[in-house]
Amino acid sequence: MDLFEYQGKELFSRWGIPVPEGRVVSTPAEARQAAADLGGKVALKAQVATGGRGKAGGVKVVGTPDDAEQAATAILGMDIGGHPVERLLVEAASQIDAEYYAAVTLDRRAGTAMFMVSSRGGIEVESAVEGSMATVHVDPLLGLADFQVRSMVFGAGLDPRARPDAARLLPLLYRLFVEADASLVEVNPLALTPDGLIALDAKVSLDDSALFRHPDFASFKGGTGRPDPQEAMAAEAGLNFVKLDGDVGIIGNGAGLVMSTLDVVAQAGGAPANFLDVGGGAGAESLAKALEVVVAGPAVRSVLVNIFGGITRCDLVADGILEALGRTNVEVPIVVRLEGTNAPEGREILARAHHPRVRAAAGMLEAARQAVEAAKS
Amino acid sequence: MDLFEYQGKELFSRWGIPVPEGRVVSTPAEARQAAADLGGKVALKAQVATGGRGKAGGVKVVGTPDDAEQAATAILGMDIGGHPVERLLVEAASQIDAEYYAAVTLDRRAGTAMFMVSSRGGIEVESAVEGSMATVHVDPLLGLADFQVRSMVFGAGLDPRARPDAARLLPLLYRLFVEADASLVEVNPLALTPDGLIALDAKVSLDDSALFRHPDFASFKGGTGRPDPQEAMAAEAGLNFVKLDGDVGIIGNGAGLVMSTLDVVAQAGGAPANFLDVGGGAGAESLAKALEVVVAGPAVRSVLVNIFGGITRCDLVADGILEALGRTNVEVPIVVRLEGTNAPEGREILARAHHPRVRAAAGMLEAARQAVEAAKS
Amino acid sequence: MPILVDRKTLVLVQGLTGREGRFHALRNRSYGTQVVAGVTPGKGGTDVDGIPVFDTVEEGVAATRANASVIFVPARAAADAVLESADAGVGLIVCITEGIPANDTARVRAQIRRTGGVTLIGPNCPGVISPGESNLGIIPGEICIPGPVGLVSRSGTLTYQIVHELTAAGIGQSTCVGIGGDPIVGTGFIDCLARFEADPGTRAVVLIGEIGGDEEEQAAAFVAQGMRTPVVAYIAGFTAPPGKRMGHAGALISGSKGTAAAKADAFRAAGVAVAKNPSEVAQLVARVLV
Amino acid sequence: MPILVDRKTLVLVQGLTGREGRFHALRNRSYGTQVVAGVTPGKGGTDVDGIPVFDTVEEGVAATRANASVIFVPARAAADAVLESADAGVGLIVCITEGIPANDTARVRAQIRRTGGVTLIGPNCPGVISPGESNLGIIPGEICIPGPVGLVSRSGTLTYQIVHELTAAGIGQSTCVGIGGDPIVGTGFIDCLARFEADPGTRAVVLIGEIGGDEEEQAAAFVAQGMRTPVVAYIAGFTAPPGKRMGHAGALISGSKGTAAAKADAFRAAGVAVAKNPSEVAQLVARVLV
Repeated sequence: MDLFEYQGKELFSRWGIPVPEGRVVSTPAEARQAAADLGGKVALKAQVATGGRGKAGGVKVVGTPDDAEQAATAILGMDIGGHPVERLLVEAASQIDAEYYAAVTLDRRAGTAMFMVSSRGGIEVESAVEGSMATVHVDPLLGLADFQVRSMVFGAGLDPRARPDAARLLPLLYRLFVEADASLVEVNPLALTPDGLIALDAKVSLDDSALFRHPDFASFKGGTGRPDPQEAMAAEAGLNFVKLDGDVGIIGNGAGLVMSTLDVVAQAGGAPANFLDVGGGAGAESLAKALEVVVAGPAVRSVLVNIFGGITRCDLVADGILEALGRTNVEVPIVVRLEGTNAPEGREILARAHHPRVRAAAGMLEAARQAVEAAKS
Repeated sequence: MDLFEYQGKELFSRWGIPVPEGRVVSTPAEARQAAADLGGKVALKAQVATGGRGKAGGVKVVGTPDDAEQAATAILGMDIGGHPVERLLVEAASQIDAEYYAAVTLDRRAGTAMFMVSSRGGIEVESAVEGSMATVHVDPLLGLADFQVRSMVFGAGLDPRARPDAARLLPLLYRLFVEADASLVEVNPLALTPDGLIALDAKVSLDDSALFRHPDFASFKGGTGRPDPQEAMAAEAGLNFVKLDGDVGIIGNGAGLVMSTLDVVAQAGGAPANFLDVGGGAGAESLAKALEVVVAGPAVRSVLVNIFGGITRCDLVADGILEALGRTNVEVPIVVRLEGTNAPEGREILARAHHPRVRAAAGMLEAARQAVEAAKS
Repeated sequence: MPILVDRKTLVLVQGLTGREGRFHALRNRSYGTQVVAGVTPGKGGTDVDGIPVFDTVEEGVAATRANASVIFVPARAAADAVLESADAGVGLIVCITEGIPANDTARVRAQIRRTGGVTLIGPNCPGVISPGESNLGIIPGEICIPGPVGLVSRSGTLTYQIVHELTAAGIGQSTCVGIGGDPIVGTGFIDCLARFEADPGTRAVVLIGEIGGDEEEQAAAFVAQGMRTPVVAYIAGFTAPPGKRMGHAGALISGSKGTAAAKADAFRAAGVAVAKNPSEVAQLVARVLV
Repeated sequence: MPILVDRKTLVLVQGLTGREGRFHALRNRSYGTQVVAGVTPGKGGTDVDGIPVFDTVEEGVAATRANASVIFVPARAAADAVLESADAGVGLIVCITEGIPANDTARVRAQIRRTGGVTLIGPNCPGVISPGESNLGIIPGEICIPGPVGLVSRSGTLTYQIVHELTAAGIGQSTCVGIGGDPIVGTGFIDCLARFEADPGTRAVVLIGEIGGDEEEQAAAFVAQGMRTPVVAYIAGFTAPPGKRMGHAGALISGSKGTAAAKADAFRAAGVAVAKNPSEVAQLVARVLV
């Protein structure tokens, strides 16, 4: 789960990492009030779950509440990389003497957290990646050792004035990473101000698999006001769903098989409308829900169901498809390819039903070809 | 630092380990009031820093506040193994279905904490040590793993009713051990009651070396009202001092050398009055203080100063001895043996001073012989 | 000759009395796997269709000399289950469980590497099968036949699809290893490639990768460094958009890193044949086996 | 031939700019020890009487190829200092610092054993000297002469006393190792005995023990298991009462465990000569050297 900046900063505060005083607002009037509360000179920052908001004009520094209201009017409702701006973070502006970069992320190769610090933060960080980045791998059993912190502080060449704060804050970032089960904690810039180091931005991704032990993080979900209705349906049904921009709906069991199905559909000249993995051992009801989710996509012109039965039984898949067709009005053709456990039974069930929308296909490639053709016709 | 039961239970409570409701009292009237507050049926337990209080009559279970007052009168002031009873812990009595034993200690050989659980607690634990004790070594980097807890719970054969509580409490004991920097955490008995597991006793020793990171533990010091005046003097001067029951006062530098000095004094037919290590690099003032501490022992009839100079300079040692003699009235002879760094200078200083109490000796054995002889004359 | 597991492997199932554990353990046993013990704390002394259940792995190993374990316990208990088997001296641990927090896996992996002598497959994997010998996990045994092709994959059903097509083409498998779809796994592609390379019974290897990380790129470098057994690769996820997690916790393109195209390119540069789609894998394997 | 350190050992001093670090490092250098670097965070770029100071051990090792370190930093930073040297690839770490919490030492010891290739002497020890070659720590070099006797001890000044008497008797030392007086130390008696046993230049070993723990009993068992180099033991603390910590954190008789008598008995049972007092050590050594 990728958090908004303001959510990330909420975690920072909880873990004792200093952030500017700020308010989350969703109207220009609130922005004016927030600016007034914070002393006039503030930064307004679009809260969107994507990068590049600075270039897109989603960040403004203003000197008065009036200007804050005006800037908020301009930014709210803006579209940044397909994400509508619904909230702003209004923060007291800081006097910045230097901009650093600090991040903890998971190094898959090493199998451990990797901590990176650079004395060139802010927009310079891209160029710094190759050069002045001080990096340590953190042993998951030992934790971040003090000498590793010193190695980064001295290695990155931070200003001596920043050292005491850095020695205190970097361990807190690591603690946040571990204790909140994050997969990424990034601060850019970590600003050196007359009051010490302060996190001016916060990028935090949480490990979805660990949310069970952080019930308090549930509030971070649905940070945007308008979730996609299809995604909401899928989430409710416990289905792994990613929306794409094509017209061939895809249902399969197993992430790799579904990705591969998207690929063969693309190779056949089609454009997948989604990724949907019903998971292992899916029964009729899961399949029925999956079909309902997929056909809810307005652009969908055909659906490809590609199942390789292992734990999943193809007869139940067939039942599920028919069930969904019985309770939902499906207008588009459904190409079904069943293989593996009870595949003959499943095919037989579908054949007997003689449903006008359902077409059986033999093999993935053939199924993809048919689904693409159906979407185009 | 060995804690009293009530101090150990204070830590138990802080770490979430259940203990009976109780009050610390120092008069029979307080004991009566405490018993009344706790519902009448209570246990009264002498708070002494030694074992065997049960056999000595230092523990009583009574049914009424009257009986509590009477029992308190009997126990308070009692002498248990040389320790006068100044405080009682009055606790609500529990209904005990089974008595278990649990302890975390440092296994020097393994270099890790060792966790022991037995289903035979209370007075039976001695016989259980060889038999039904389930033991795991805890990896200091990994911590106590859940499977190790299960291994102890099943291995010790705890009552199935106790399992859920044990699975919750044993990790808390380990957390206490690590987080409080204990060298011993022992619960005997860990009682199974209708309300679950509860720690009826608590034996906690803290690692003196780690007290710097536990400023809140300072209140545990001086748990007894009357510290030994000699020990208090030594503690104030930062000297390593242990009181013994002989008449030859001992001062040396380095724990091993002082222990060895005690031994040769004993071999020479004497009885050491104390262990006193002035530590490495001691100067004149340390030596002067050390001498003052040792001669404050009323039984002391001679003093042996045995110094092997390394970082410690023997000339400063000589200065210190003379300084102490100048400001304190020393009645007993002082045998001084100096070797190592600046030993000739030190001997010269003493020889020139011609102090009537000071006698130089060559070699440890000769020094011990002289000191013993002086004590006997 | 298979790698990792064979007919002599003695298997203990952690979570045997659960729905999934029971179902698959009995399926594995039907396949011929020697499932000798199960572990469920508190159910020691019972049995599942004749398989004795113990409270702890230690007891199970002491009683049955099990040398491999398969883990079906829930995600929140799975990391501990791995540690338990490792501590009890089990040499091969196959962790099927999905949804283990990455921090937990990182700790387990560090601990296992530290003590040595333990191979962890997974987590979030379908298991390991040596066709005709032994099956540990959830791979459907009936789609496999014994033969000279080793297979290693981050995926589950995609693997079945490809094995199915190999079998349909008459090409048998020495061992199929699902290494798991998480960002951190106990055993990676390279370790499996090295084992297949050392196995005289494996004459070709199929590697099935997907988006995310750079494990495939590393595997390509390993092949380029002198692996002699021919390798055929297939990569899923050419159509996956950046920044979206595709089902597997590890299947994520971060910025421009971890794309299927980059992985396929790395394999081609290493001289590895890359199949365009799952069906083509069997054709390419048939070609290298000639 | 010495063990652990010799004239080629390149020494880095952690805490060089502190009072103790500076004093002993310069003394060690005067003795002939190659003290090539110091480390004090924030003082990188300065020097102590010509010895360059670095901010981190990593930098110091990179610049000077130091292969041993001596630690004089305060107790609350000492465990981290050990880890820093180990991480930087320093093979021998001598930790003089006293008063490190046992939990910290336990963690450090576990970490060092896990990574391997590092020998930690101490903490709370006087150091290691190979007379005429190199001196790391606070043992007064002037009391030693080169020769055939290895010495290993949990104590400081008691060691000096015994070395002094050996030297006075004309008996030189190959290496003297103070392993430290804490309950948990990096290197124990047995490891040192094994090194002396393997050293052709060591013809006899003096072992100086004290009350607490069972390290001496283990050492006696090691000798009994076939050590050929003769050993002379001395144990301090026959007069120590149970339950009282005698200066050293590790010098404590718990109940009836860890008494000097038990240790002396164990040595005698292993055929080791046990000296009655420090002076007798030299006599017994002279006898076994004949």
